[in-house]
Amino acid sequence: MLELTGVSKTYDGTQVLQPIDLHVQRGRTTVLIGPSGCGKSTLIRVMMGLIWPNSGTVRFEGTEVTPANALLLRRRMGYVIQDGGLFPHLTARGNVSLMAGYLGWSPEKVETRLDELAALTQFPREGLDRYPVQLSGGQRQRVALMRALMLDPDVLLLDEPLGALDPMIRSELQADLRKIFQTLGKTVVMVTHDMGEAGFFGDTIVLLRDGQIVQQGTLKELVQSPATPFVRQFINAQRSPLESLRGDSA
Amino acid sequence: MLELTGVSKTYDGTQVLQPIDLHVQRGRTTVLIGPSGCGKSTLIRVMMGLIWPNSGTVRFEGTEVTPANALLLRRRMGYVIQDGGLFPHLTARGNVSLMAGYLGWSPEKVETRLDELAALTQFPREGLDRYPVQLSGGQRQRVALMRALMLDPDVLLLDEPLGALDPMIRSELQADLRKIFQTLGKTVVMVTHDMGEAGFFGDTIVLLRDGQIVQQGTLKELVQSPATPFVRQFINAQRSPLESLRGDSA
Amino acid sequence: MRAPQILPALMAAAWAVLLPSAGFAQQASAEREITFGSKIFTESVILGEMAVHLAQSAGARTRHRSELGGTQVLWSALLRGDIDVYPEYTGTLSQEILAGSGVSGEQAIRQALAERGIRMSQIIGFNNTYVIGMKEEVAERLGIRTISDLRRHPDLKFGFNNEFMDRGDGWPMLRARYNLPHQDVRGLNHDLAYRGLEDGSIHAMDLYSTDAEIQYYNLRTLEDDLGVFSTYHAVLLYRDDLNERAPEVVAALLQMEGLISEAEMVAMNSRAKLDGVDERVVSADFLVAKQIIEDPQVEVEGAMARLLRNTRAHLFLVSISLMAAILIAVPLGILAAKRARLGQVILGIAGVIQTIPSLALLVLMIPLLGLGEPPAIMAVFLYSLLPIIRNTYTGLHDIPTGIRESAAALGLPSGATLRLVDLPMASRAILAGIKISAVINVGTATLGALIGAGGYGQPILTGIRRDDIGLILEGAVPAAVLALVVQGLFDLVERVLVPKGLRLKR
Amino acid sequence: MRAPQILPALMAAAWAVLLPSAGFAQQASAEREITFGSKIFTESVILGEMAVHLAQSAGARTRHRSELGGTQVLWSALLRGDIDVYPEYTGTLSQEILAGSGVSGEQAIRQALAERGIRMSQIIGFNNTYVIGMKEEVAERLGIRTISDLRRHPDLKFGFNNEFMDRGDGWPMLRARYNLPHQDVRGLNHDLAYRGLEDGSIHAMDLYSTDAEIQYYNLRTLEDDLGVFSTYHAVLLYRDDLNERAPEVVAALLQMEGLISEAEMVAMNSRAKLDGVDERVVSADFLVAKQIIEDPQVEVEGAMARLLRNTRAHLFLVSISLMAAILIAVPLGILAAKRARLGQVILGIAGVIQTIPSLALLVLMIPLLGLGEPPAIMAVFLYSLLPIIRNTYTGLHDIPTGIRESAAALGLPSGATLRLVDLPMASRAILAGIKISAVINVGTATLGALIGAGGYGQPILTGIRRDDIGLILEGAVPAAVLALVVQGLFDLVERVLVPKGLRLKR
Ligand SMILES: Nc1ncnc2c1ncn2[C@@H]1O[C@H](COP(=O)(O)OP(=O)(O)OP(=O)(O)O)[C@@H](O)[C@H]1O
Ligand SMILES: Nc1ncnc2c1ncn2[C@@H]1O[C@H](COP(=O)(O)OP(=O)(O)OP(=O)(O)O)[C@@H](O)[C@H]1O
Ligand SMILES: [Mg+2]
Ligand SMILES: [Mg+2]
Repeated sequence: MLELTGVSKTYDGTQVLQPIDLHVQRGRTTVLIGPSGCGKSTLIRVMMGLIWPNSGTVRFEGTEVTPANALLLRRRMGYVIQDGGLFPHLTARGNVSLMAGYLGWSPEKVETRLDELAALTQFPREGLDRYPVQLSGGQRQRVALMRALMLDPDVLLLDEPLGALDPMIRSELQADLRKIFQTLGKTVVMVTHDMGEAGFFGDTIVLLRDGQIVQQGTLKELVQSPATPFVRQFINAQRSPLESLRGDSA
Repeated sequence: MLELTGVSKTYDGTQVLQPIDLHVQRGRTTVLIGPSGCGKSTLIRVMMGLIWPNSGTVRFEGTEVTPANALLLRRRMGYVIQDGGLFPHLTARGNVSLMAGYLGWSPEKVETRLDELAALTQFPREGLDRYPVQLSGGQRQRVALMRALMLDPDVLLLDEPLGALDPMIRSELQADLRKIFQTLGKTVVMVTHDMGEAGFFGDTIVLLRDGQIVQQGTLKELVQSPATPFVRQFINAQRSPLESLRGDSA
Repeated sequence: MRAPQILPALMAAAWAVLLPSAGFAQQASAEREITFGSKIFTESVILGEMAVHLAQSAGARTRHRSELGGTQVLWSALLRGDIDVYPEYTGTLSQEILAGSGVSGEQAIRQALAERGIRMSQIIGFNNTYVIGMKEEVAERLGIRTISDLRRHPDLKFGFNNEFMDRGDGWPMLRARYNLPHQDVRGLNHDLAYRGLEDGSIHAMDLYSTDAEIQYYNLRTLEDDLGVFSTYHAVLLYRDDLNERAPEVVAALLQMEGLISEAEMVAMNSRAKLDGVDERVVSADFLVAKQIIEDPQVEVEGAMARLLRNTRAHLFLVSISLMAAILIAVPLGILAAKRARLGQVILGIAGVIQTIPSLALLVLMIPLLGLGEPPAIMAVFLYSLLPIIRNTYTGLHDIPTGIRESAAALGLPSGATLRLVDLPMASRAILAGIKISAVINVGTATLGALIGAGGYGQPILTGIRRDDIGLILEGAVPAAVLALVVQGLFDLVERVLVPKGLRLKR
Repeated sequence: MRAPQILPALMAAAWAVLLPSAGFAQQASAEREITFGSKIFTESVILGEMAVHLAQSAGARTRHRSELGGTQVLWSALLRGDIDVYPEYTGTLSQEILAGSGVSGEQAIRQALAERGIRMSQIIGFNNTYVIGMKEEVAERLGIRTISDLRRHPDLKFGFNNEFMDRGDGWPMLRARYNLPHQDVRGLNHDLAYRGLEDGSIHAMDLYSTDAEIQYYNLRTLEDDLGVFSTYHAVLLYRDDLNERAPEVVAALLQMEGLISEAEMVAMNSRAKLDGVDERVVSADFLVAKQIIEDPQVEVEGAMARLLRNTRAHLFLVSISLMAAILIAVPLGILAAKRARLGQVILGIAGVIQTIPSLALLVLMIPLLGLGEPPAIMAVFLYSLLPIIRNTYTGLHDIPTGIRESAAALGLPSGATLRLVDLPMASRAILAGIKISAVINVGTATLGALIGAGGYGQPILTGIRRDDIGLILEGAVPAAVLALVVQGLFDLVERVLVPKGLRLKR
């Protein structure tokens, strides 16, 4: 679906992405993990055609992404920006339905879809008419997710889409989203820092470090045959939920 | 240290905080957990004197927080805003050292402190001269954390301070921070959605739901004698890091 | 009558600059109606209105361009056929209009006029020239009837207008010819002189012989027994061709010949100027009393009505030009923000326009757009561009990168991004620009009166000419109020247009 | 010489409005020097400079207020003692200054002047009146020497200035008195008429007898054999008291009596006007050639120097008023943003100020601040306030809530928040306001010339008066350029002041 060849990116002389080859398979979920600042978000922006690589090409269904066709391709992708990126001048409803309104959806259709999404993300109905500053962090994140899902795009690029959610909503949403992705055959690229989440979603997991792919494969592969010690270290760094209790009791 | 009595808050007619009594003990770390939108950030804002409760009082070391003294009290607290809240017009360095500069710290002292904090948070040195839009999400979060720690305040109010960090940096930072909090006797209020983190830091864990305290105590108490079924459900909702693997292999 | 010289010069000048090049463009388009003119002082307006009544009584369709800028303006308008008739004074004809051609005496004047295709009526009656006035009681007591009589009372104190003190045909000549011995002669403005007469601190002052105040203060005007003051007999001037076009109207107009005595003119001036009765009513009443016409049932325009009319005219100028400015400047600002190079050009041009002095801009407009509202609107419009362009440009530039990226990520095309994201985000800045422009607009539109577009500038300029603070305020105060109202209005618009999400405080 | 009437009226008016109330305040403070005046056309300036040279040769300290607004201005300044000497024309004295007092003949004029404390020299020599000019060759070929000779050539084509066509003492009189049969007479402006003479499309045109162009185009001026044009002999007018104060200077000045012939005046005008030689040089060279004075080594101000001087004056006005505006308006904008109620008042007042017409504001300033730079700066300053205040206010309001909260959370006091957070965040909007103000400022400052503050307005007004597009452009173009430069300058300032973090695109 998405084919990156030799993509590199430099900011002010520092190489943020080394030349990267990556194939995002249709209908599968690819999870990007890696240390903070390793280039995950940059990679996603390149895939969206929001920034342009210094070298290399991105192909979407075989056609090269160019400034000329990026606009139309982007409409076939949903993107959850890392910080939400909500429009402050629009309510939650306005943010989510902006594009649908532009495409001329009927109000009923918009409402129905909004209902579905609010139910999916357990977003409180009364929050729909609040502006971003009036929402909690987790609520804002769910609005961003709803906005990305609104048009039911084939491709979803999700940059830490659930990071600000409480464990309960998060785990339910994880389950629901995975079901959706699988049954509807979505192509998904997701960034997360939660190994549980990465394992839960990831058909393929790509571990980046300093703008380079260190290893890619299933979680199992990464755990069982880490390419470098760093892979093992990274995968195992996360504290388990009730670990301290075990430590306590130990 | 911080004593909340009957604090409630209403926005546009909806009760965001029910009357709450809470005692934040000096030198201890209190962790706030609860579903998204339950009022955790609101409670922290009330403690900071950034918003004023509709009823009830907040006392800081016995003196009631009022608009008149809030300014001075705030300088004794460090606050990591949920979304970072960095000033876009200042570099990372500028953001972190703004207050120190205002208080007339010598450049050397500022530089030394910056070095310490950058080392602590594993923040890349070259990133110090970047502006917020030029930083990755996790880097921004660390800048916000450095800013809160800069003046070495007695009280720290941390609203999901590590949510956007990768597991490796996160776990190292957790360890370092806990050491600092304990050895220097900081009074900390922290919001997190990660149960591992809550258990790791929390001397006391406060579970909020719909603006009310459902239960408070150590993690052990919450796990072993949950006040309601919801408490158990909430505590156990989070997926373990390598859980899916276990499921896979099961 | 020598019209007051100093203050009106400005307006006269403006008119003089503007009129010759433009003419009254509208004239041509209107069906053949008879256009009257009058100068910008009460007596002239009364005479003009009187002529209008008479023409109407003869069935003519009329139009009165009253309160035009000065002798030169009326005279050249008459020559060009922009007006057909206006009241003039013989003294002005020989001393000013025909000055230098050395004509003197009625016959010579008539001939000189005829050569230019202009006819002159017989004199209307009164002579509006300099006179010396005293309180009736004082003059009676001292037995003073003529200026020569003053010689017998060398202790009398005189208070003269500075202009009269200085002018060759004023006090210096009077003193010389009559050999007046008086020592206590001071320069005073007219208002103070009247008061001086009342409280006895002066005994005589200079006046025009038909001044309204003669009646009000009950003054005796001393006979100019040596005849040193030139005569300023009122006459009607009209175009030769009017005789063919509308002989019956000319006949009706000529009923004014010999009709008005000095006392009657004083009474009419007094009614109009001091009692504030509309000139149309004053002149109609006079004609009715003389049984020349039947009561034409004039509708009077009160101060309120005038205010309303000026307000309407001003609002017209402001609203059209502001609307146009918004419609043009916002897109230009957008363009400037989108295309850096072009943006510099647009902002540069808008800036350069702003440096053109307003009067010059108005003058520049005339050849293109004629007189009246169109050039005024155009000029005001041009001045309104820069703040809106600049603030639109700046507002768009100030949108945070994150918001821009969000919009791009949605795949919104740039037009829709502009409409749905950029403009709402920049709305506060754009509105600030519009508010600045609106206020500048209200201010600049007062200049419209200089080229016949009406509005609050009208009373201001008339007031400056008449040295009438009240009248100046009648324009200046509503203009100021309008500026406040416009700002308030846009504050309300801001509540609607600036999205609530951008106005929220936590 | 009748100075061109229409265009200069504006400036004359402005001066007339301003002068009487203010006088030249500086005069009193300077030690007793002798002040000369001249009108705002070349010949008058040459004569004035010549008088200055003569006075200096007699050891006087002098000051030349050249290019004043018009006859009325000079005359009243002379009467008030603001100037001591100026060149005038006999025709202007009788037809304009002393008009109405019926004086005619030199003796009468002398007496009328004496009554006002003014003396008149003998005539300087030349007579600057209307003449009819033809190409020398054509006139020679047809044997035409006098105006009467024209009658013998009824087919000649005439091209007259519109003013000459219309004026009582122009073509109508000429035709009547000389009984001229010519049919092909058109209204043309002078430039076209000269060209017409050159290419033969017309044969005669009207001129003033000392016009520079007579020499340039090699024209023959036809003798007014019936003497229909009034005489305009140049004379010096000076105050009576000068005889006592500086008899030797008067004696020196009177050397001008009978000194200059028509041809000599034409030559001097031509040198000054067409060759662009400074009037001081022209007059000095003349006196040196006549062996009346020794070469005074005049330093000439070239076009560049003049541009520089105007630029300096304009920059002075603009920079001081803009600086003051920034210093006052930014704090006012901050205040407005912090205190909602007070903010409405501040914005309201700033708006109301903007509605005061600029000329009125300048006039209002005079009683408080006198003539010259201070009132000009004040007025320009006042006009610059609104855009800065409004944009500061808006910029501060536009800061996102999150940023505000961050600042509050740090515990920064409000002053520091303003300095470290609010103002940098609002800097782009504030600078946009300053840019708007700066441009308005550059434009409004051109009005400063009306009250003697100099700057680019000087050549613009002089140019309007002289109908000299070149001169107008000498002010208008640099003003426009300055507007661009100022905008460019603030674009640079923006690079420094607007934090890089706010300008970054991803
Ligand atoms: N200014 C406001 N106006 C109206 N409602 C508000 C406002 N601010 C917050 N709320 C509402 O108050 C509730 C509590 O918000 P708060 O930010 O405290 O939640 P939270 O516990 O921090 O959630 P999260 O975990 O998602 O950050 C939410 O439902 C939110 O929508
Ligand atoms: N506009 C920019 N200019 C300069 N450097 C930039 C810019 N944008 C990003 N960077 C740098 O590029 C690197 C990669 O950034 P990116 O946002 O892709 O990281 P990430 O993997 O998403 O990190 P995180 O997990 O913290 O979100 C970081 O070191 C960041 O500082
Ligand atoms: Mg990222
Ligand atoms: Mg929160």
